[in-house]
Amino acid sequence: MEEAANQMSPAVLESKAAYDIIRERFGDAVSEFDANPTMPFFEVLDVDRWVDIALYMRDNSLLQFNYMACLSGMDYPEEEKLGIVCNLECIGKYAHKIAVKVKCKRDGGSIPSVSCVWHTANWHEREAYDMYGMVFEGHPDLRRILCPEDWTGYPLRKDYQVQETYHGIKVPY
Amino acid sequence: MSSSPSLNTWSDALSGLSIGWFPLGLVIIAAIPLVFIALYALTYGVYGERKISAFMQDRLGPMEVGFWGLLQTLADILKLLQKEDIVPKMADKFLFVIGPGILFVGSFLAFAVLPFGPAFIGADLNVGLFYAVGIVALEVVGILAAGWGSNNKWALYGAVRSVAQIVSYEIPASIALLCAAMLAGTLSMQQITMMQAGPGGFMHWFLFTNPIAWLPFLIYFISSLAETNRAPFDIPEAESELVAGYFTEYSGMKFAVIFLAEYGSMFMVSAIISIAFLGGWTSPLPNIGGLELNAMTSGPVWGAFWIIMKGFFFIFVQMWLRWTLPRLRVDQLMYLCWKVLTPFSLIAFVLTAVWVINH
Amino acid sequence: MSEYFSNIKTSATTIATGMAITLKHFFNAVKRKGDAGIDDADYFRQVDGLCTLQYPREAVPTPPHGRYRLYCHIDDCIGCRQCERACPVECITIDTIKATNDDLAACGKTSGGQQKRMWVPVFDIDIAKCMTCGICVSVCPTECLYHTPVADFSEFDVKNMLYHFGNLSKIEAEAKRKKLAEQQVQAAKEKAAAGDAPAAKPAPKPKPAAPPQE
Amino acid sequence: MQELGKAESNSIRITRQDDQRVTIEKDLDTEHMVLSMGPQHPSTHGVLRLECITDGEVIVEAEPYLGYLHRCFEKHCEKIDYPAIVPYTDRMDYLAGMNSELAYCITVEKLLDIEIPRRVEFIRVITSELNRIASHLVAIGTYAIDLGAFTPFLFCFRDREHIMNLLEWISGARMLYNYIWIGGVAYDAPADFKKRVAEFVTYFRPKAVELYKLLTENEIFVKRTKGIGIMPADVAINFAWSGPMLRGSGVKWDLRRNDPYSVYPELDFDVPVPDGKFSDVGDCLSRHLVRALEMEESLKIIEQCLDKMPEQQGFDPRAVIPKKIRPKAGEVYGRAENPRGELGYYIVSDGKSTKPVRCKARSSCFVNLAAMKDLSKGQLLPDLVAIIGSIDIVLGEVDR
Repeated sequence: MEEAANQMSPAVLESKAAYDIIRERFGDAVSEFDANPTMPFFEVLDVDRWVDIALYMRDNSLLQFNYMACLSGMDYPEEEKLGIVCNLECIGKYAHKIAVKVKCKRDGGSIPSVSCVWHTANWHEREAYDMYGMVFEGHPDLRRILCPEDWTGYPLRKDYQVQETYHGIKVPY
Repeated sequence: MSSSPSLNTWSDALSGLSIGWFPLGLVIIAAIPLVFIALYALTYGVYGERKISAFMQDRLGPMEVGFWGLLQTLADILKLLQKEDIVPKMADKFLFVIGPGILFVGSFLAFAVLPFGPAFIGADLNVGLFYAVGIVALEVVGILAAGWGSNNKWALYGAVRSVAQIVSYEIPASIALLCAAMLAGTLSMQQITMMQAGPGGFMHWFLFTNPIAWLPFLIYFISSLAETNRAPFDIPEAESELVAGYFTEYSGMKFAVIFLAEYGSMFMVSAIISIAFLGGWTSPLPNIGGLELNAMTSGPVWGAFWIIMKGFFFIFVQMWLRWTLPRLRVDQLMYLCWKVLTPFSLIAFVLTAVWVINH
Repeated sequence: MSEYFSNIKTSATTIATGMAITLKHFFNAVKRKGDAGIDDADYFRQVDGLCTLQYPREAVPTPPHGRYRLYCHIDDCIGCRQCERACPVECITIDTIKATNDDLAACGKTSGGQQKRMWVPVFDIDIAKCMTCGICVSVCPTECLYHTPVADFSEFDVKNMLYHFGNLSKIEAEAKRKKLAEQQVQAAKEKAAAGDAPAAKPAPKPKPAAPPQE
Repeated sequence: MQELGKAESNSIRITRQDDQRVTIEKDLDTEHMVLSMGPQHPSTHGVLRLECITDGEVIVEAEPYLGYLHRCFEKHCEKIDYPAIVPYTDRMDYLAGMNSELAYCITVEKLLDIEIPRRVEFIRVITSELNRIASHLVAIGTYAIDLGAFTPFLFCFRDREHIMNLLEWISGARMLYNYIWIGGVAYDAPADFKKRVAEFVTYFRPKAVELYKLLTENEIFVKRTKGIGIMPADVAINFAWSGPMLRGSGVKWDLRRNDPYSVYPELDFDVPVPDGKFSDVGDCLSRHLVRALEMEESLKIIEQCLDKMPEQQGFDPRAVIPKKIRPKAGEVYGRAENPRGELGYYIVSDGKSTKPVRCKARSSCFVNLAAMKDLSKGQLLPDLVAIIGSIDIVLGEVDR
């Protein structure tokens, strides 16, 4: 473990330190820290506590993850899950950043919305819903954003079959 | 007026010309300004605008039709004539059709009282200035009719803004013109011009005889921009906000008519300001000693030349401003009118009155 | 009150500054920038004055490797299909027929001296789809694909945007295909008969390669 | 006096006077109007549609509708090889293609873990900074045109033309370059390139000053933008604004400084942040000002790069490009400072395929635009135009 920590780059170590604080507070609700060099992340195992974790991460004076750089939807077909990946970081006091993964069931799964924590998540979550179809509970305005309102299917799912026609227009090109 | 006798014989001769019972000369006298305006507005106003804007923006402008694109506007008019005349289905057809007509008539009616020379004047009314200011207000009706009749939200916005703007700016404009009227002691356009004629050329113009006249001059110029919907006051047709303002729905010849009305009224206000403050058709050149420059450059043809030149100068300034400045916001426009121009025009009015009394 | 007057003053001065700038440009309109290309030494010679050109008559010259219209010099194509695979928009369609050994001479060599082993009866570039990214050019091993500096190639019919570069006509392609099939059948027979003896075939008659279609 | 009731949001009031008379007061009937602004509107910068609920000229609410230019970038990426994605990134932010490519390439290079030749790094920085100037010129020019000033727009385009020529010279294309490749660049810079770029810098400096005098200092322009659409710094961070937008709100945050990539750590440049003297911090004018000042910083960067760029005869810029790009399994979030803000790519590789499993583009405009609804509340219609203009959206990037 010591050796592994020594090999980590300073940026990853910072993320690790931030993770340790979260782990201390939330214990088993979050997974082990994945200390890969390109994008260190942890996963939220207890999905219901995701908003609490998000709030804690934003408001704790030692964490202050006030900037959500990105929220991407993801499809994990082999795990039968959909998920989101949030890239969080702090603007101002600290320079640490970390990624958080939240996963839900593939069919009818839902993830609590963090658009109340980071306003920017609003549109990102709409986009994730648009592309993957997971529901964000508590989202103020969960509509499709890039695709037309009446589009069928969720295009970025790996098993997506494109519809044949849309309003009489042939879709597959 | 040294040239008056010859002038009068010239114009008398012309007005006496007739074919049988038909007073051809009178018709010609009345028609000359209109023909000029039509020619100007149709071709060279628009062409000038395009070329001036192009040169200010390091562009070439129209180059293809005719030498240096001189016939471009004619080509455009031809194109517009050929276009289908579209009336939107949901539009109020009567208002939609009558709108551009009122606009056009409104902007060209004022030309009746503009003296284009000692003899070229449609009607030398003794209330010429009053008439000119009043008839411009007719445009408001046209704009409102066009905007409301289009049944388009953008057009409605444009029309409402335009009405608010034109009606507001009438006030400083009229007060500023009143200063000129006070200096001249008459409302007749021709007489106002006569008052500013003399061997000294530009020395007799109100702008230079009077130490305060620059203020009403400036105020009227700014207000006239607003009244003709020119930048920076082109809020009613604010392209980037309201698509095209009150003429969003117009196409073809109706659009051309609105366009021509705009250029017509541009020239009209330029002519009014030249008459009120810059001596109208009088020559700017003074007699210097034995060199009788003023006498040499006065006369009916010269008169028309000078007023057209003065008009063109102001049109150039209007275009120059348009291609330099951003657009004001609606509330800033009103601020400028009610809190800057109107108080200053009242001050100018009082000062002019004091000056007139003391002289 | 002082703010009121200072506002008027700044407005007047800034407007005057702006008008001075535009007037300067107005008077500079007697000069023109000209059509110097970017690789001309005196490209920045004339910085004031009019900068637009009257396009069909005056044009800025295109720089050396400007990417405009994709062109295939089919004589050099070895039918490796790398461009077809690399193209992100799938605008290249290639069909190849393996040249029989006796045809190799007729198939010819590339200008680089490489022996061509494929007939390319179909080499279509849908120039309407092409996004001139140049990836195909970069993967082409014989540099037979390149961009020409033709910028204007609009067409009234979108079908005309499909450029055919193939070097065989349909009938010829059919003949070649048949021949190849026959030979393969024969080779298979021989193989079955004589274990893995190398397939050496007699040459019937060489066919001249069709001129590339523009 | 006793109030008995109200109806229709206070427009009708029923009150009982002291002398037991019941009066019914009714305000002038007004209705909100729904105004659909766009997708074809001169100042929505493309095909953004805003559904404005207006009360006269006042915007009660403006809801943006996107997707008119959605070209399935992310879906495409899952179907094509890593290098073939580069031309698609051009088409996202088509005004700053080089920067988009750079962001994508450094992300994939992070995943591949390869070392880039120094000369390539400098070429990349020069081209992307040139492109940043070009992009800011368009931003400023179109902002001017939104506010009714036509001439600055054409001056901007005149200067941008030179940049386009320079970039065409080096890359072969004027807007959609496909020049920065994973592991290198497509071509080496032409022999005279450095000289011409230096000439451009000397040419552009006075033109930028002229533009500043003509537009930014103009009182009407200042009046139109100062104090409009104010975004406080903490809200801006919460909205994850980035780039000139965030800096306009007074946060000194520039990825070139705060999350350095390429050779930026070696270069000396400022991150301009409005000081609140000329503009109110966080308003449209601040954002415009940041862009105007950033052009000068970009010029500085370019000058330094020209000095530092190593000269190599017969340099092969494609030398370290891997033959087959197949990154090891993993995921990465890489980003770069685009003219419009943080452009990030979240790329997941499964280690087997030459195609990404997932490639999400975190486009700066998309995120910046999300604040539109809150910014436009209670503003006038002309201010709405000023706000959209100051966000400087490129719909290609918003809709992807």
